[in-house]
Amino acid sequence: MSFVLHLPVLMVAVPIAVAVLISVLLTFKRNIAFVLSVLTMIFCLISSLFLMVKVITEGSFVYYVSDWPPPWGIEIFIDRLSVYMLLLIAIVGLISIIYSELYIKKVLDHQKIPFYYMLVLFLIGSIVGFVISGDIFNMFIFFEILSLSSYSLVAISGDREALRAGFRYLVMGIVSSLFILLGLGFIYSVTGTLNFTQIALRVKELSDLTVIQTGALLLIVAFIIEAAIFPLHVWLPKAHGKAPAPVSALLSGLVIGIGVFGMIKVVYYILPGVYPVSFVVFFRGLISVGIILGAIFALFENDLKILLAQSSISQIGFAAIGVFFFSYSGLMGSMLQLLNHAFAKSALFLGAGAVIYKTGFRNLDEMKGIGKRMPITMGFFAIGLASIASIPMTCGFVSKYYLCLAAIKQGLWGSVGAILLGGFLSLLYCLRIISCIFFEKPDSKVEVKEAPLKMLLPLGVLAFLTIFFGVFPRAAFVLIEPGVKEILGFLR
Amino acid sequence: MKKFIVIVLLVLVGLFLLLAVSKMPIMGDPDSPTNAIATSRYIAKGPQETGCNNLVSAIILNYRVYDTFGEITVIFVTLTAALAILGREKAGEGVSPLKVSPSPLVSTIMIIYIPFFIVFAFYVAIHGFNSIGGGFQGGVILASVLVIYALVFGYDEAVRKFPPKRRILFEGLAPLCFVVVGFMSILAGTNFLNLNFSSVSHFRNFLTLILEISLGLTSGVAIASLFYILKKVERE
Amino acid sequence: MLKASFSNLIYVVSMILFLIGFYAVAMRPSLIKKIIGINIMETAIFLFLIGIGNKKGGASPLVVEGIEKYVNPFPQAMVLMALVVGVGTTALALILAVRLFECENGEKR
Amino acid sequence: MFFQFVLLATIILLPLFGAGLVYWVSSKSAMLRNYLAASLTIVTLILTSILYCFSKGEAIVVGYPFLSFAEIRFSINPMSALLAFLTAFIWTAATLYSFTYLKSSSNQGRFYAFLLLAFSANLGVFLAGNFLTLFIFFEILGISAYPLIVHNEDKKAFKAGAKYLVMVFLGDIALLMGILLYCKVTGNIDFATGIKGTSEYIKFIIFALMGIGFGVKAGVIPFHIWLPDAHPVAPTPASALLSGVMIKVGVYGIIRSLFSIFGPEQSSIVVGSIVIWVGIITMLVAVFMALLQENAKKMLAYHSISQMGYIVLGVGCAAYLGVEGALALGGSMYHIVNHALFKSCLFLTVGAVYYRTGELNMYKLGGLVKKMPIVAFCTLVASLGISGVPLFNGYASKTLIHQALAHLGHGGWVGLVNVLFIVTCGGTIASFIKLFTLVFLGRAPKKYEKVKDASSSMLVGIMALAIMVFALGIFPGRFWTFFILPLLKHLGYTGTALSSIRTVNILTLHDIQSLVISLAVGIFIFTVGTRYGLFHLRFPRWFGVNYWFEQFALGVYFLLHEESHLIEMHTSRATREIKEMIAKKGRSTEALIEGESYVLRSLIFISKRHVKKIYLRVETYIVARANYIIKSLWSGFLAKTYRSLSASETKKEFNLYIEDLNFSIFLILFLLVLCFVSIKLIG
Repeated sequence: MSFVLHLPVLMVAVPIAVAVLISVLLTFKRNIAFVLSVLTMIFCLISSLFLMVKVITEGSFVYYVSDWPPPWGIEIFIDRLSVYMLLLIAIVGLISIIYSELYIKKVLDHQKIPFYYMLVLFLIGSIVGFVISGDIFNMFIFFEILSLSSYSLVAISGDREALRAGFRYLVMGIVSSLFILLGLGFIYSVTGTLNFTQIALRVKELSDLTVIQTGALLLIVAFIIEAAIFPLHVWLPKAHGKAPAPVSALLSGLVIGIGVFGMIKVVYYILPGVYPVSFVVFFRGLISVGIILGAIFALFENDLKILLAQSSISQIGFAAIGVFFFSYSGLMGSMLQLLNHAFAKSALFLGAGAVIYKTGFRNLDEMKGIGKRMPITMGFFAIGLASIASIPMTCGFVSKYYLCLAAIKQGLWGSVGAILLGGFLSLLYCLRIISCIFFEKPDSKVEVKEAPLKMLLPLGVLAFLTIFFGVFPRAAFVLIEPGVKEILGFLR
Repeated sequence: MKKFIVIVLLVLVGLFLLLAVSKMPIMGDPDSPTNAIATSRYIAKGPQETGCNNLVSAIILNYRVYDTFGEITVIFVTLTAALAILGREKAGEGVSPLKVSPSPLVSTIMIIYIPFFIVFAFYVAIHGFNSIGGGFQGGVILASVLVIYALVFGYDEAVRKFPPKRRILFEGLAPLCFVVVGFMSILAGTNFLNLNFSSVSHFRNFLTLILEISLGLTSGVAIASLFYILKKVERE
Repeated sequence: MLKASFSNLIYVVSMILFLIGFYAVAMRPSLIKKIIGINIMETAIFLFLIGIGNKKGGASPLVVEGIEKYVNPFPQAMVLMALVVGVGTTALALILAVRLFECENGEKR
Repeated sequence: MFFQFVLLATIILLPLFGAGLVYWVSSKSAMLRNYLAASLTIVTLILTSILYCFSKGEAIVVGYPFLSFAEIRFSINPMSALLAFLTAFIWTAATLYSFTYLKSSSNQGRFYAFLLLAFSANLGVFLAGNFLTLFIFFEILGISAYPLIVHNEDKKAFKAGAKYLVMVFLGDIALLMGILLYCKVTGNIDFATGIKGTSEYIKFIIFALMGIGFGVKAGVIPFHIWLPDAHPVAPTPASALLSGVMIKVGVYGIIRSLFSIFGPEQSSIVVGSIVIWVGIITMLVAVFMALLQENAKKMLAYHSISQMGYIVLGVGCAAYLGVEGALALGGSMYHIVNHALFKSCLFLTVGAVYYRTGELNMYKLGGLVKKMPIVAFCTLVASLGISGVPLFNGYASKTLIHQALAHLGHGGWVGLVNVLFIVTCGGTIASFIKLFTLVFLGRAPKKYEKVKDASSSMLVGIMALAIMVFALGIFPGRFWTFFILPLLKHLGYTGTALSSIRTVNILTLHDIQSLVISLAVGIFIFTVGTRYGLFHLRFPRWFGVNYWFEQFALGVYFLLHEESHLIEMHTSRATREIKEMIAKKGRSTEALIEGESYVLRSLIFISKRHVKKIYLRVETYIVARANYIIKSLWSGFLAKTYRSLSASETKKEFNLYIEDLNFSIFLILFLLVLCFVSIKLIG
């Protein structure tokens, strides 16, 4: 089983290498990009499954890249939560790549297609690198790759709106990565190391926390931008709405979730317990406002994809608020919400993409009664909506249940109100979409048929997973329950 | 009004940052945590463990070579993004020869100097082991050569001399080299990207050299490619 | 605070530089100037990092016989890598800005 | 144990997967779909009757692990088995009925699929073994009823459906909150017989939250507003199920939560009296509203609310009396069963009339007794049932609840409750005399010459229910001993409390007396009402709860929506109404009746036309003023913030884009400062 130890780092290296390989092979063969990326993602999926077995049986482990021990070399830190994230990444990545084939052919020029796959592979590789990294500077490097590939994926179609969205995302993203660099400088200056565990050890010996707090704050603000939490969500609606559908699925399902995971890393792994109460309260308030406002924005939006993007703001707020409860239930809810958002929101974007692929409709007004024309596609779409609206027997319900329970257990009534109101508003906008899609009488006389199987299958898998984890959430608990308990141990 | 608000906010941020700065250890203090840790290994054992007298090279090519791998990927991602958004430049299409032909003095000097520049670039790249220099620095010199060539002899001429097909291999060289070395180290039974996996110490130096050169080539050619691609837009 | 700041003058300067860059990003209407502002911020951080690695009387981290005291090489390596990353981000920003400029102008015609 | 688990799983999963199957089949063949739906419900009915055999002794609990501290748990006990059987029975009848009724309707596949889904969820609620499971199935039930309500897909249906869902979602939030608090207090979410060791205050809050959640579903006033809209617009089989079974889920939940929080021993007089008053107000107001309706289905919907009031009243008595309250609770449970039977039967008969004549307005029907004798007979049976006439089932349960009222004491408010109870009974009787005479007696209009009796598949459903109404009326004692007593035992009543009510005499002199009084009251109301046209009275809009809910929703909408065309809409509507009012001097017509929101109009109209005019003027003025203020606020500060925050579509210019970009950077800066401030505030 010793090869399993190398798998995390190979999950970073292989997608990147394959992407580079595609560019080299491009001169000989143009169509190879899709096949190679699917194979890579299958490799990632299989290795994350191996890793899952490994961490379940033997617990978390560290891996020294280049065999240099922590303060000098780079450490990779693989615990249950990161393996959990890896699984999500592999599944959603594989699904969106499979889905991309037809969609991208229709949306992009054929010269851009191989570059699209390359960028997606870079994105996947860098997300993996970011998640498993145990060193802040390494995290910064992968964060950069991640952001650069997301900016360019947003802007890839080259039309004006996409470019504007991409540029805005880029400016905010660069500022956020500079914050990481600055914060890392502060942390490095007082601890002398960039390794997570070592920093956590050194911080306990420090008498004055000002510098560390400044560093932590800069890191958190950077991840707030990346996770699109209110009020720094401004880049998100356009960026996710204007990108090609599979890209929106990846960005909305994974990348902003990765922002929250980055926050978890800062708050629990790197600098546990340096945050004053006022700061935590402030953050909870901020996120609560974001939850409600995002849902309200979504309620009055007409463009389906932008609506979904607006709802991402609200949904990612749910994931983020659990981080700042500092309790078992809160973190469980947060992790489950990441899962819910990865599957359900990806399914939604892919479903919206299927409609765009078949009809070119983007606005909700045009889609009246489309559920009657393409019932299976829209049925899967509805399952995604159900999960976003936290209807029982989908994983959205489980996550919000945990979050609410955590808030009630600590007596944080403001957060409870925000979560419940956010849930209610999500129900309302989901209802609006559903009643428009399924119950209104279709306007247009255009004959619309079911999406092709290659798009339907990925959607179906996501919908199935959403339901599966709603009915058997224990399947996810195998990884996250011990993982959450482990990182709560860091606080002490 | 807006200006005023932004300035006030910036001043506030600045005050908080200055507060943090004032609590930081005094600069240049030999006992500060950063220096203490660095001294204990990088400076004390660096040359023996990595074979590089240049400690910066030792860090980026051995202790933290994984970061360097990520970082060369950044360059490649940028290039990919440029290609995806702007498209590869095409030689000879819609050629408009330079409006002002280069002065013979400049062109002659350039023709004489360019080989030396290239040699210098490789020198800097290779010599990064033991003295000032390194792969990136060499790469930047290489890129500047390519850029100057385009500026002096015209864009089309440059693209004809260094066509995209030939550049592609160089652009992808470094990431592939890193991954191959990584695989080799895994196959040899050590961790990913361990350059010390062989007991023969020269082999380690050889690998470092290869990585250094590939870094130089890739960064140089990729930056030049970026320049060409941006230049293409300007022409259109 | 003032005294401590004075002894860490380079840090203070780099912070001010950082804020200047920030101002450019926040207020300048030109996209290119925004990108320049980003670069100023980057440079400020590099200065900051190099300052952290400084050691009084230390030689540059190039091992030569007879010298015992070297500055910390790690921030320098970090800056080197961040520099290259900065090149990448700047390039991408320029690419997007150029394309955006094209689009906006194309619309006007 | 394993057998029970399989049985339960089959009962709940069979309709669930059947729903998907039916949807799939419906695109292939309508015939096959109908057979499939029928056979699925019948098989489930048989399985639930098998289930009942296991429910005699201790509750059997099966489940599978779901969350880290709770499982999805089902329990087989007398209460849940009885209600599950009832559900399956009525569902079967309604499904059989709907084959003919929906023959020419579109989207039948969806209807049957969601009918089965709701069936599964309903069974799940009744068989749930803890609050989490209860909540899960409760919410699925609430959502799966939506497609049934909006089945016709017209504007009215959408409006009713939206109102229904909003109310149900709000209720769900309250319920979830209550359940989570329960979880916090007790540490688990199992049903219990009373929480121990917490203050009354917290217990009351938990019960209030849960009560609101379940009360919305049960249609308890003031959360009933969705019900009179939603039940009439649904297709008849669906409204029969909505009224007959689905709102029972709410009452079941109230009983469950009451007994889990307080239990029979720790009953609270305060809670009891609140519940009693809620029940009595519900039954009285709803019966009053029912009398004023012209639409037969709407009248039945109001009667459903009123009958829920009876049940809630019984539950309140049980809470008030504590250990002694077994009789009241038994009466309530009995009434749940009875109401399910006769109300479904009534909806189905009215639906049959509608199917043949295409008319729901009672005043336009008449003389159908000769054309549709069997339907008329069944309507009569069910009407007698709901009116509480001996030999029909309603009598027994109403009498039990009335007897329980007597245990509360005498004089004071109890006397008032007693009087109100009898008045309500009278109102119910009057209302059903009205229904029967208007629809079936009298002279038939000419266009209904060729009306035939309902088709056989409809009649099967109707008659099955009518027979049950009759059967339960003849053998109330058997039913009491076999079904209700084990149930009470399960809920935590112990030996002494139970032994005293082993046999109950429901034909005492006192009961007959009150029956006669209420009959007299009913006949009096009916005669006076028809003579003086009191049934056509309408109240002003602000009189109803609905109006305030709507105003609140509109206000929120104003606040949030930038382009409020609604202001113009609202003002123009008011002026139009004034014009209409002046134009028409006579009685109110259908044009003005839109639910209870346009209420009491005619009353004022008869007395003082000017008052009405001034009222509308003032209202228009105030609304316009308020809207103007809101709008000016909005278009100034709020709209700007909203637009810049939500990256709205209106900004096209590049300069504005740059402004947005600058704004986003400014936000980063702003947040940074806030964070720094917050971090330095204390620590």
